[in-house]
Amino acid sequence: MSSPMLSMSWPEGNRMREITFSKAVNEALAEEMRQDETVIILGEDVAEAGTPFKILSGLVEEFGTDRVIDTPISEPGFTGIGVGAAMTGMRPVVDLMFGDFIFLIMDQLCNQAAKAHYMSGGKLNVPMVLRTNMGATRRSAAQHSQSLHAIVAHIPGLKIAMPSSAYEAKGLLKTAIRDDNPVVIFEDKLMYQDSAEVPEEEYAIPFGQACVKREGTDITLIGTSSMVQVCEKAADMLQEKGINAEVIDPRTIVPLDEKTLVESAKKTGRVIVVDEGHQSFGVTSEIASRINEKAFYYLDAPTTRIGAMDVPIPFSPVLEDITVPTPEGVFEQAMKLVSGELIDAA
Amino acid sequence: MSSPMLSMSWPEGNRMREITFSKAVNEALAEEMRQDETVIILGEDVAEAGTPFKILSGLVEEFGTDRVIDTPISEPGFTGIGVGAAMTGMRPVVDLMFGDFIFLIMDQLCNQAAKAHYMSGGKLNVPMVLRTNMGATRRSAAQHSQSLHAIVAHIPGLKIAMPSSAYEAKGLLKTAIRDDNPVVIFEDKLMYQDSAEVPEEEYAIPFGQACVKREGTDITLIGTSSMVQVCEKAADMLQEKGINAEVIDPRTIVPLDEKTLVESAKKTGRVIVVDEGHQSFGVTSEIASRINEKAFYYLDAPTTRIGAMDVPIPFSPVLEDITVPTPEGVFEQAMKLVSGELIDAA
Amino acid sequence: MSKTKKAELNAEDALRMFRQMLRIRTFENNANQLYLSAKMPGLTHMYSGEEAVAVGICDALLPTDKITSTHRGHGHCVAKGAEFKAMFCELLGREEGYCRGKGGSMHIADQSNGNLGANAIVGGSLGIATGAALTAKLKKTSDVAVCFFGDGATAQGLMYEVMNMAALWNLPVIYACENNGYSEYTKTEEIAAGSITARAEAFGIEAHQVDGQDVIAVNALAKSLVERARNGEGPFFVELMTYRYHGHHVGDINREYYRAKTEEEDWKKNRDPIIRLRSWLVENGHATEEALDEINAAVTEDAENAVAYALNAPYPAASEVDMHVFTDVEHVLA
Amino acid sequence: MSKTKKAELNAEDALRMFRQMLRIRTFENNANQLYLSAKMPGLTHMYSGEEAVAVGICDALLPTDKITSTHRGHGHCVAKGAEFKAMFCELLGREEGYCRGKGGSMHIADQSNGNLGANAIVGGSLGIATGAALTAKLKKTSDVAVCFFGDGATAQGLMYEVMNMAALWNLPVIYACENNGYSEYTKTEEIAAGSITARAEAFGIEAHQVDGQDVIAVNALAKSLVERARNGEGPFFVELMTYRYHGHHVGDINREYYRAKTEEEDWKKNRDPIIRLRSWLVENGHATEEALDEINAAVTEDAENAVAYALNAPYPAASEVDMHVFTDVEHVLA
Ligand SMILES: Cc1ncc(C[n+]2csc(CCOP(=O)(O)OP(=O)(O)O)c2C)c(N)n1
Ligand SMILES: Cc1ncc(C[n+]2csc(CCOP(=O)(O)OP(=O)(O)O)c2C)c(N)n1
Ligand SMILES: [Mg+2]
Ligand SMILES: [Mg+2]
Repeated sequence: MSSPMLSMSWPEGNRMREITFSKAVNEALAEEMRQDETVIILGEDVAEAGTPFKILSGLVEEFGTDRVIDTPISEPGFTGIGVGAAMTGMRPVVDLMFGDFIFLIMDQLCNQAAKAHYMSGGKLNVPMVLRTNMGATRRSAAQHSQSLHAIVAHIPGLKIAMPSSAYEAKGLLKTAIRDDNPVVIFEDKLMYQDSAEVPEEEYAIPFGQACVKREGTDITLIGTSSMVQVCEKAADMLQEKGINAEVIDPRTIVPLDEKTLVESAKKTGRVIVVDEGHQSFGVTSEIASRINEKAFYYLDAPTTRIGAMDVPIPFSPVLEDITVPTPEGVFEQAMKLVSGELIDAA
Repeated sequence: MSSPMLSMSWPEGNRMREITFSKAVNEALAEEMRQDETVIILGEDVAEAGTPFKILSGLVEEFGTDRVIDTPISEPGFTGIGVGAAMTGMRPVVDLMFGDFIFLIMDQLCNQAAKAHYMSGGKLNVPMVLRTNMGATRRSAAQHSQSLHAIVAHIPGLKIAMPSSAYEAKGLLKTAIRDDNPVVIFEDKLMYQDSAEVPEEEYAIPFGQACVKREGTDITLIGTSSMVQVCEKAADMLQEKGINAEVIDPRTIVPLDEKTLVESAKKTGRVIVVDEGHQSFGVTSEIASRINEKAFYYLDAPTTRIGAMDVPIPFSPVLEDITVPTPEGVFEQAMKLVSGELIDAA
Repeated sequence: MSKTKKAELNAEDALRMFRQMLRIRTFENNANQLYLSAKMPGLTHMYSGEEAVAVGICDALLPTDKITSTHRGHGHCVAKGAEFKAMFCELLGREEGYCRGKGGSMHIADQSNGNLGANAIVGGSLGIATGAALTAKLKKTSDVAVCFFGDGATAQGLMYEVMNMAALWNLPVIYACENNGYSEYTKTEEIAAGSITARAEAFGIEAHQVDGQDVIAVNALAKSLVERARNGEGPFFVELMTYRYHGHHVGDINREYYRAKTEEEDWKKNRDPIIRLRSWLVENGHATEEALDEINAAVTEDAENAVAYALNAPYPAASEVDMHVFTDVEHVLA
Repeated sequence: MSKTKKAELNAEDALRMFRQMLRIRTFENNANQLYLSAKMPGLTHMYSGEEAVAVGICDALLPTDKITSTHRGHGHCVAKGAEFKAMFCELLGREEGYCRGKGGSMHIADQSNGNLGANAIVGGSLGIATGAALTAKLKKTSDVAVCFFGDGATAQGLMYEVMNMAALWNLPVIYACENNGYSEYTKTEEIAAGSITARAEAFGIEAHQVDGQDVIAVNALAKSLVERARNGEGPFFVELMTYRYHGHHVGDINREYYRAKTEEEDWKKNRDPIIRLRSWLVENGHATEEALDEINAAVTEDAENAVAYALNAPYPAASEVDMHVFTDVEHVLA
């Protein structure tokens, strides 16, 4: 798809350092804004406050209020303004404070931004990035905890990135900003303070290239966003039982690197797909379906899915914690698949 | 789930007559409005104009402008008003002129209506029906042709009905109106003038009960809405080749009658799921995944999916017609599955 | 404060409102403590400083009248008649909370008193309140609906959509805009062009601006508008000039970059709604300082007991997680 | 019509606008015929009757200025400089259409002349136009953006959201509300409470109401506002009182239940913008009847040729179906 800036592994001789996810996002924005003065940020409390998550701190000081623009609480309005600015030569990064508010901007995102290039027969471009977040267990209840990437992934014309660590957060955001198409990037807000190794040098991560986080032979665990860590922890637990799990991060769900996923499925014969969106009619269904279609005769067990429970997200911690996928849940499911226990069920 | 009024087959001695889908919707509304004065209709041009599709003709004359209420072009506003009216004792049927406008009301539908019962710990109810439509090939281009049921099916708290003929249109809408939960009903606008047999007597169709439209042994074709007809036509073509297809209409995708679908899959060993929403991250993925999970060891071939192409819907008839599933496409896919041709692919 | 209006208020009503304002302040102080001592899950938005708004308006309502509330919803909840125990239980995610612990601070509501919910979507309940007013009109119940929302919510297009319909259909709804000068970390003048009341007036809606720190003025206005709305003269719009004492939420501690401490001190010292009503009660001989202190002590004790109770109250059972998704399905994932 | 304003207009400008209005009317008559003879796929919304609005405004713009248009978009498209051939090709779904046949009537636009698209979502382009104005301000291009929308679109909350931001940020955008008295089958007074211009004024936006059947008045106002917007005095709001001659769309034939024939006749006979400009041109000696008839004949011929051309133009290849989903992927389903 879009021309990769760098391959999946970092270039030789790159100095690395640990930075937080939040800092990685900040760096990506600052670097792109330095290189391209058409890059602007639009959103609520993005300037002096640097967002409630303090991710954008320092940007308004460097780039001024003409480029880091505080808006009123008008999500449909400022998204629409972003679309129009993008059509006429800017590269707006629209900041949506909570992923749950995507419901407010669906028309501007899905009827306008996603379709303008097609409806104009290729004449209009909308190089806009919508940066937003996802993730439960912050005790923020049903309207501030959703992971709604599946619903936008369903709409042709949008690219969807889901970084799983600081490294991906920076590299995918830089690619998103340079992309001439509307891109939605979902950051797990629970990961903002997590650190990871990130190169000192500039890099970008191409869209549509999954990353094999850990190689394995017995079962494939596919995880998006923070579910990559959940899968890695489950893989550790499986290792202790002598089961060798492969962990894959698709990194972008549109475009989806079907090839890497299918090849892994063919190799291991067993797959679990883990995603923090609601399970039904979600991302896990799509990935599982593609694997079943393309690797069916190699599979020893049905591809199974673990998403968030199909319930609104409850406030009470005792309830909220059981709605999201956990390493234990993935481990148990993997054990069932490997032991053939699911044969009875199916 | 909700208490069935009638079983799937019509009661003995019922007189039947042919009426259009549009008339069936009109009758459902009129009957329910006569029985329950809390039922009201809210939407654009629903009163004197009877909607642009003329579906509601006659209702304002019978029930007056207090119950058939013309609104300004304020989809989020009148949906929100519907939610509030539903919470306080009315049963509003909110009329959304085109399914594509659902993007405008996602917050009111998915953050408010869908979650109010849960967030209030069961104290608030939202007995609202959102009646809208779906379906391409009317030469209405990308913003008036979408089939967006998958995105709302992803949100817990909403029930989703997809009538496949006049009979279901009436029976499901009556159940929807009596349901104490928010229900979204998607009518294929291409079917409004199609006729079918509908009982003279009152009936309602329970949610969560699939209808086996045609029994068969060799392959299962699952179709939603007008895709039921597409599947039936494909089944006719298959019959000529000596292949005996079972055709199933889930009728509601939330709740989904998984049992009937899985049992059929176990019986035939081959399944195609057909739906007019975009294929990726859509309804076909969910249904295929559930079948693969629950019937895996009975399947002779991967469950495959046929959705609308993953492109915005083009205006030009020569392009538009190839974006939607056709009987020929389903037939060809079925032949591949039956002949084992897909083994190479997978 | 207008002398005439105040004179009209009888001691009983004033004392009731005094107590309700104190209850809100006390609730919030306890909630803040629960946060600071890490006993409360998540964050919460304090209503302290804005008590006269909720109390002045809700005191003019009947229990059957409806309100909708916001992310800053504890004050409306108390003012509309809720009890501390079920409120603290909700805040702490316990089963005995008004929402069985499923809603938390941002969805807290005593539904049986006509509170249709706090709402975590800014402006999200404007349609709901207007819909409740539509019900009142169609069912001829003579209920009134009040929609509380902040100055920030005036930037949401939904407000204009529903005001238009409310005006066209003469609905018994009162839009109560709590203008506390800020939305999150931004001053109102930076996010609101023109005049907020003029926006309502442009739809043909009668609009008022009132000192939101003067409970007597708020209540007098509310009483007259509620009465008129009941008689079919609605809708109305009220902009209430007020102030939040705490940060945007309990975690917003270092806030001098957007708001001066002196400004906060000025509002707290010179315009506090509780202090002002207290003086008025004493000056007019409606109550002694001692009597008011006793009310305070009773409220404090009530709150402390409720907190203690809630801290020990049981969490919902895990099996609750898939209940209440639908009205007619016991466990949706069973 | 204001005499002074008219006097200021020179013959050349007036003739150009006359021709453009005729071109719109002629385009629409041909489009309607294509519908009636079942040669056009789908439906379309006629701009006939409203020509002075699009032409009066677009004549005040440079090709680099931006506009956004509506479901009733042929008029804006012509007025902003489009050619008949590519327009008819689009209407008929042919490859040579402005959008390669992918957009059709509701998305028609000559993008190279600054038309950012017709839009099938009522009010859907209000943000886009405002965003184009933001670009102009940030890039200091001195471009102006004009957002065309109907009276019905004033019910969309988005309008208030973007007007607020345009006002706060002083954007060079002109909101042009085409008030043709109806949205679909409903009279404007039934769906719009209060005053439309007052709504803009409440946000501090200078608002004007103008006779939309008087192209000279429209153009004079537009020239002055465009000039001022270029100088950083924007935004502005204009309500243009106009009328559509046809039904809501070409299929809306029996419409007496919502609109009297006599009303239609009155507008056509007594307020037609083309007839009015024609009289003015002749009365002021700027053109003879014959010269104007010649323009008419030339425009008619141009349209007929374009229709004939379009009817025989090729459809896009089937392989186009998955092109232009993304800028950087040739065939997304390959
Ligand atoms: C639609 C939406 N956008 C943004 C937010 C995040 N947010 C929560 S409160 C708030 C400020 C609200 O300001 P105002 O309406 O004035 O209420 P206040 O907090 O001052 O009481 C914001 C932006 C939200 N909850 N919902
Ligand atoms: C969001 C949305 N709601 C409803 C419609 C259906 N619709 C198309 S045109 C129209 C009326 C528009 O009225 P107005 O804005 O006055 O424009 P006019 O047709 O009079 O030019 C409606 C309701 C739509 N296209 N988009
Ligand atoms: Mg505020
Ligand atoms: Mg109109």
